[in-house]
Amino acid sequence: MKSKEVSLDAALSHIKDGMTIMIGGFLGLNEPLAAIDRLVKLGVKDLTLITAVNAYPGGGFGIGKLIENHQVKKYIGSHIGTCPAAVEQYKNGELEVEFYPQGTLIEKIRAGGAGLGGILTPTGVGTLMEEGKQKVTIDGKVYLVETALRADVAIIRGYKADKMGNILYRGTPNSNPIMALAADYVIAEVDYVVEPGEIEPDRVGTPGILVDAVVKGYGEEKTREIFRELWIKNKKLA
Amino acid sequence: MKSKEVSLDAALSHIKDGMTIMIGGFLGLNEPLAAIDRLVKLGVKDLTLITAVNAYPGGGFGIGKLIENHQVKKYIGSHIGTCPAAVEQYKNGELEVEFYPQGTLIEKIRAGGAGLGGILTPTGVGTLMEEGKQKVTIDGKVYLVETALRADVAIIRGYKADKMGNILYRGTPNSNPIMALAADYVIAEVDYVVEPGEIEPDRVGTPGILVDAVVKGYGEEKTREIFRELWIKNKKLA
Amino acid sequence: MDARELIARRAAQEFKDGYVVNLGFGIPVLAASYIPEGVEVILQAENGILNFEAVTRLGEEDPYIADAACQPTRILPGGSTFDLAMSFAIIRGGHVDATILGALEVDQEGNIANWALPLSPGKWSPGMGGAMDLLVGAKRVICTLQHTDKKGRSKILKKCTLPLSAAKVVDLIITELAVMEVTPEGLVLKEVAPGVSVDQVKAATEADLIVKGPVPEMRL
Amino acid sequence: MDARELIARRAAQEFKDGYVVNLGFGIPVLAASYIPEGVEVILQAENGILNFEAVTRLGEEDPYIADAACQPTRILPGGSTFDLAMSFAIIRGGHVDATILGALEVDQEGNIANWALPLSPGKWSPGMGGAMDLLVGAKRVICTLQHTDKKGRSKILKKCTLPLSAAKVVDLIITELAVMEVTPEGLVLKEVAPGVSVDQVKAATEADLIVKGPVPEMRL
Repeated sequence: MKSKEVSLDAALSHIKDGMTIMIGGFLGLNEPLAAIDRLVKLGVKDLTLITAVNAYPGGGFGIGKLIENHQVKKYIGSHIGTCPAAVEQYKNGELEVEFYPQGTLIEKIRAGGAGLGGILTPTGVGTLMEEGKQKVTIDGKVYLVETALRADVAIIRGYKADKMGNILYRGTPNSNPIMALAADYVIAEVDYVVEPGEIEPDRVGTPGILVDAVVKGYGEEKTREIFRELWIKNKKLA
Repeated sequence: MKSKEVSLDAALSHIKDGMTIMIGGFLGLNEPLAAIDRLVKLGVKDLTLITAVNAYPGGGFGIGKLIENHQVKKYIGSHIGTCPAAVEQYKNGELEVEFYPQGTLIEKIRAGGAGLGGILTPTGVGTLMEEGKQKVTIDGKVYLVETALRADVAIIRGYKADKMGNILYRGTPNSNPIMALAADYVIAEVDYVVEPGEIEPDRVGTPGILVDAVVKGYGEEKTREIFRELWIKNKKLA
Repeated sequence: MDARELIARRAAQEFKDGYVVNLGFGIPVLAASYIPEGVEVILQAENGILNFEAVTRLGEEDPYIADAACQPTRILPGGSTFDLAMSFAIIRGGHVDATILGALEVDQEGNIANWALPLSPGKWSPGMGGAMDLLVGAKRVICTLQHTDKKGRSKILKKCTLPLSAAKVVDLIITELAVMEVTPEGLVLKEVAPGVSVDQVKAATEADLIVKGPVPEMRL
Repeated sequence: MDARELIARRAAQEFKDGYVVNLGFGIPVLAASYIPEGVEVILQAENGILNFEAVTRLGEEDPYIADAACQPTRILPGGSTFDLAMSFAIIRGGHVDATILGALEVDQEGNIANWALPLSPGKWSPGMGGAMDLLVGAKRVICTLQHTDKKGRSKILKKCTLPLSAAKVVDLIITELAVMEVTPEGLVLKEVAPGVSVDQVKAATEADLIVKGPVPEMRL
């Protein structure tokens, strides 16, 4: 079995200008920070970016950097308020924004990965979310048809991966396990790469068959430093 | 925090004649065998039973006993061929059967637990599964509307539970984690009951808030004996 | 006691023992500080945790665990983490007993607007995050907000003017002046804040307020 | 070599290195015994496992792990277990490279019937299990079956007569007489079994068979 571990640049070479990419993480946490920093250096542009929520409050961190660096043409997510650059670019017309309720968004992505056409949700009925959408009535109750969403590339963040691409998550895995199903090419950034068999079958959060490339990120020690610094700066830890 | 551990009879007293119940497991494996055996003794009847597949091939085991004991009025699942009593009762009109493709069934249950009205699936288009169902077309492709499914009571099988109801699964958890979301009253049969905090947060497969009652099943040792005997009898082990 | 504390203290009275609750940022989170003695609640955060508390001391943080505001967080015994699909299955599926959320506007039909302020024509910000799902899925929706905006205009309206987050979902409204319940007949004034008269509440409220007999003072 | 072994051996030639495959019961499972040297495949079973093998020795079984037929099963290094929703997300979502399934009937348009035999009027048995999702979701659908039924009637038809499992999904049909490919033009005869002539295949087949030039012997 050929190892799926590759260099960050080899993996990111699959991302081209104009592509749609999903990035896992939640306000920076369990986000593939090394891959994002490298993407900023590489400068691929005109991206459609799909994330559950936007950048760590205030920006300047994780996916916020991609937007600040003007690499994103369109953003699909549930919230932009934490990223001043996103709000500014949306206002001035540089950035297109498509909002979905977070629970709808994750189901759209799940549907995309699971071969479903979409889901029927009560969320958003009676709101602007209805615009341009089909509705289905079941037992007298109205639901919105929310269609499946996929990406060209997904970059997810795990804790450990084995060389067959099996991923073990740690803490709050948020959107990562769902996005792993929903892209044509899936890059998993992890802190540790281990041999097949070292992750217990019960602990695999994303089966290796879904992952195309495993890359080492900043590792656990640096991750601890990064968040300690971030949280001290933002007065969350004393 | 009050412990959710109760006796099997106290938990099963929530199941009344005529109710719809879901039972986790796959052809007997990770099925709540102790609860099923007790239900057979208790004799509640006219049940609508929802399972992913039917009994261990040949019957006489797990959910097969409920059908053989004529306690099931209607069966909802993907297959009955492994249970001779189910086929016979369906043929002679005693048992009503509603078939869904297994992947559709599990999504219907998931939708029921997740507050969705249903899902849109390509599975079954162009087959008898279309009968009586709404269809939705997205980008020219036709999908069946498969509506949400819930039960009055679900009986699931885990390996360990803590007293707050958090469940750790072992091996192939099959339908159990999905059914845990989709019933008004959820009974978890497990081999071990432990204190809160003894199951790592990362290992919880079903959060305790979804579980109403934790009951001890036959335990690990007896489970090993039961399957050894079953597999020897069926010439699977030598 | 300032308005925020008053609202948070009153909101905390809505917690019942064993409740699973999801709290919005600001006043709702503050309410957790005033949970009555003998009442234990389980906090749910939409990024995928149950049963947690904030970590504030350096060295105790875990860079793989945070709450929905990405604040350092500790899982309590009996807590769990899970992915976003599971988190919103819990939220939308009716497995959260109550949510307390802030609002920009709320109206007498139980409509609520809390995701969209006009940014430029046809553009709204900041987005709804998980609020729309919480509003539709939680068994009980409690809305906490200041009664009026900075210019003194009522935020308790006959009809919301901003884009809705959800239609007809609010059960209870708590402000620094009053507690109001959305009922099939309309908005019922249930309690007034200490030192506030029914007439003062009425004067500060654009919505039609139903007053049934004497109105008791706010429970705190 | 009997018909079953012949079909299984030919089906095994369809495995490619690294393929994720789901095998139906009977001949398809048998095909796993004939995987060519140098080819590694990852087995997926719909009850929720990837990368496993059968356990046959007493004492090595685990009563919490089985395959989709509830046979004792061992997870191989790099394998994993997961719930049914994930399993069918993998199946329906196009993450399985190939499925090999048996059939009652198959036709020249790629329709397949493999779930329903008439039990009594309007009633069918045994049910589809996971087959309908596999047929719709797997990237490549290979159908293995005996060419004719016990009465000698062709199971390779112009049009299926039994209830379909899925419409227009079959890519390749392998029988003890021939290998046939479903193409936009129709059913193309690709290979004939050793010692079998094109005319013999045609005679045993109700479907219209397209023959393009000389037909090579079955690769085994």
